[in-house]
Amino acid sequence: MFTNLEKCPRNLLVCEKSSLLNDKSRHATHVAKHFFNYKVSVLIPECGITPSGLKSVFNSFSKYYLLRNLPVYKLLEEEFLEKVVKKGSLYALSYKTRIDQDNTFALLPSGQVILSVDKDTYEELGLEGKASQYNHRQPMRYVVTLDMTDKSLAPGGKRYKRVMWALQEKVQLTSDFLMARYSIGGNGEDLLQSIFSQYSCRELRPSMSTQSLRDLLCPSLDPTDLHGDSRSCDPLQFLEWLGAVTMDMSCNNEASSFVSTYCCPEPQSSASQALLCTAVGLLLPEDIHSLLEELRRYFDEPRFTSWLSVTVHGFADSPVSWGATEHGFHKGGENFYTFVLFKNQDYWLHMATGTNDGCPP
Amino acid sequence: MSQPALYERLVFKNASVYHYLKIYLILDNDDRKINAVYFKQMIISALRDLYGEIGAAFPFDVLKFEEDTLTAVLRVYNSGLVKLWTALTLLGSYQSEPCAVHVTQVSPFLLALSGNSRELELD
Amino acid sequence: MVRYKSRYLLCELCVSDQSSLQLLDERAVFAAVRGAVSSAHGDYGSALCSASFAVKYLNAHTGVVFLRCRKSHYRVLWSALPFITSVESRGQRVPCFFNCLHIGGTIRTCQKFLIRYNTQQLHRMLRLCHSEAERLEVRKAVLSCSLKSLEKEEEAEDGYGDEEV
Amino acid sequence: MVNMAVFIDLNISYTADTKKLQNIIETAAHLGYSTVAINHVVDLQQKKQEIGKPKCVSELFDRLPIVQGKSRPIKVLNRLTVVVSEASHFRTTNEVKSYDIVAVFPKTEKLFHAACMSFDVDIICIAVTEKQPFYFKRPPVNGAIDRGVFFEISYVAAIKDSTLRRYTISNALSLMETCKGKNVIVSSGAEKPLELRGPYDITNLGLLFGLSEGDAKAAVSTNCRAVLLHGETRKTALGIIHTVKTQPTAERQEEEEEAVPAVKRAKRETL
Repeated sequence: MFTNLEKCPRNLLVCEKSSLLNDKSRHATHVAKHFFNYKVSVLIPECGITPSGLKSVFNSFSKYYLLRNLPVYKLLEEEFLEKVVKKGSLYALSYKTRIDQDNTFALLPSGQVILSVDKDTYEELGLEGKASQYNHRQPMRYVVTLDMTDKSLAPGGKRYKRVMWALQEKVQLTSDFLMARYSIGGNGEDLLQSIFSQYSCRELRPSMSTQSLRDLLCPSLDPTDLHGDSRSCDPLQFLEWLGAVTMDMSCNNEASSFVSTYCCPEPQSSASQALLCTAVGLLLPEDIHSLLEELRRYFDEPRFTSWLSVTVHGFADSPVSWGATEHGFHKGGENFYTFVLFKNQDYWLHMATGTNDGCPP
Repeated sequence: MSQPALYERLVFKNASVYHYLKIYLILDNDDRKINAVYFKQMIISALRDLYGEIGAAFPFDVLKFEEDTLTAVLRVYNSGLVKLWTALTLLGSYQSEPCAVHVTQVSPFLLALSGNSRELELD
Repeated sequence: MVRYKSRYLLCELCVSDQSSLQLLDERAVFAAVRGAVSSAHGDYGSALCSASFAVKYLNAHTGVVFLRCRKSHYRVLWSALPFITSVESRGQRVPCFFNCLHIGGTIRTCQKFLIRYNTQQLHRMLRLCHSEAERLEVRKAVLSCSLKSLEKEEEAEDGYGDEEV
Repeated sequence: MVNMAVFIDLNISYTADTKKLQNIIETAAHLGYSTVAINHVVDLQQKKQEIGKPKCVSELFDRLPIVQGKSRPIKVLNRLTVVVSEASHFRTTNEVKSYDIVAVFPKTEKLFHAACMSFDVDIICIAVTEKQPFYFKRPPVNGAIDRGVFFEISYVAAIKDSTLRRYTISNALSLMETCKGKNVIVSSGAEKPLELRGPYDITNLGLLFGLSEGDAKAAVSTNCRAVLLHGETRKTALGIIHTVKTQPTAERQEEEEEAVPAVKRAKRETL
């Protein structure tokens, strides 16, 4: 009747099916390209106690830091670039800034600095950038991308000086930052602290939690039937179920029930228990990768379940989702992906984004 | 052992038929208790006030309701999202006592409601 | 000045007892329709319909009613009409229902339709007539309105495309 | 500096009850509003009503509440709304100038026309507690849009009462027919914390008032910012003279940039 009230914003879901044994499998790239992860949750049906391997991977997740009032130009200083950024695997994202309201900054491990700023700041900065894709009537937000690995931005150069001048003297952009660096030995972290010693810097660890679920209905999944024609449920139904289980909702309602009619999708089977492990914080793609590797090995021993799932949520206010694809916030800044790993090393990967976001890779 | 799976890629655009809302209710009177059935009844009557018998005739589900925190997760068909949301916004009283409903998150994916980075508090 | 496009709904009030039509007035119909919109579409529907909603004409003999509303929201009004089961007037409840005959963009197209419709009705009545006097009466009536309608048709040829049902 | 697309509620009803006022502002901060304006309403038709100096915000809070999800405190401004039923009621006095924002609520079509075309105000209020007593005509509405004056719809009446809700929606829709969603702000008018709603809720509510998704979001963010800029201009002698705080190191180029009167900037950005 009220057609103008029946529209709703767009969303995208990309599903891939492949095998971890495939040489060309892109799962590692997809994980590595999703830079800013906020939460990971692992669901293993028919599992009672946390496997020791899983526990140790969770415990080895990199620490991250909360830096207060850090001027943005500090990320571009020569010492920092040489000692940290160029070594790779450094992630920094402004904290408590909202991509649809505030100036938001990110440093990608590729050495790119992304400044997503409002129009006033952009004009004052005088740096070259482009209008955000998600503007209304008139551009009000601009994205400046500085590739610090690019020769033209080499310290000492004309462009570099101009950028530093703009950020130091024209507009003193500062923000709280979440920062983390992946290093195998674990010595890179002290380096961060020493460089930013003059700023308030708190060391944080991702917070973990484990939950045991009892007597639940699980959808039966068949690795060959990604589309959900008969042997599995369709991807959307599966993701909905996963959400319902993660948030502890009742999945066994009658169609005539008043409060909720939600039911676990068919085909289904009942599981006596399931394990749900989550970690929250600034999680590094490298750590997610080792988590996946560990979970692969879960099927080395005989198990009751034929699949398990890993869901990774991105930061809603990050200026990028996958790679350097611009990310925005319309009604919700959802960007997440879910791996379903099967016994035979096949996997499904579901990648979802909301309205102001590009298509997942 | 079967062969490793062949690569397959599917793209779904606007495929989700539902939207999910995470909401919380504030009652002026802290002592008042409300359960899921009354809660849903309250929303239905808010919808009926704003859109009438025809306009409000669409189903929605209260997937979860926590009585102690008065938070809930709703599921609604896409076509009913705006109507449900506006009705919640304009809801001003419950049993003639002032109340307010705030929507914390909206998404076409239920899973997204379980990982909202805007809830991250490190202080 | 902005011209707001309107829609005119030509309806027939059907009652079991023709004489009860005499009880109705425009105000009563207005209230009944507004009440129906309110219960069918709530506050929002009422708000949509309230702009330029009016009962333009009511014929207490034939039960013909002209309703006007904004073109953009006429469906809201239209869909509420079937839910009217009675009209309250002068303290009396008149059971009735609305039969929507035609929806047009101008009063003229509706009027033209009404004439054609009435002619048809008269033709039908002609067959049912018993006495010669009655027959003559009806014939006269048919003739009078068809003449008028021809005149109108020539005048309003361009406005013809406006109607929509 | 007012940040660009932050959420703003330009209508928090003033009450002498300080505790209550604090409560509302705290709630607004909690809901994610970065700036609010306390609204002092003066109806000049009533005797003994006169425009006083605004309350100092610093009297209200020792420390302003922190905006939810951010690390900075909420910004509180003062706003004056003059209800006029006769043209002589509205005069720009020094008291008026001491408010950050000035709004006018014209009661008649003639006054609406005057408010749109000539009154030195930032906001024109749209009736929400009665059926719109006159039509919105294109010329005055366009005039107001050209002058950078904004139309305000407040939603508190729609929360409180079913009849008022109809008026609110109906009046808003008839405004939209004329202004096409341009230069509209949506504000609360809240007198109690429970009457406030979150910015995303209001963005969605805007659809009910006939705004598009983008216009609805602008109505609680960018358009409100334009109002504040317009308010600054009004204070500074029609925007011809604009005092700028320039840093000693600032370049000439920057001065030129800043020297654009706020009214122009406001206009440029909201069109």
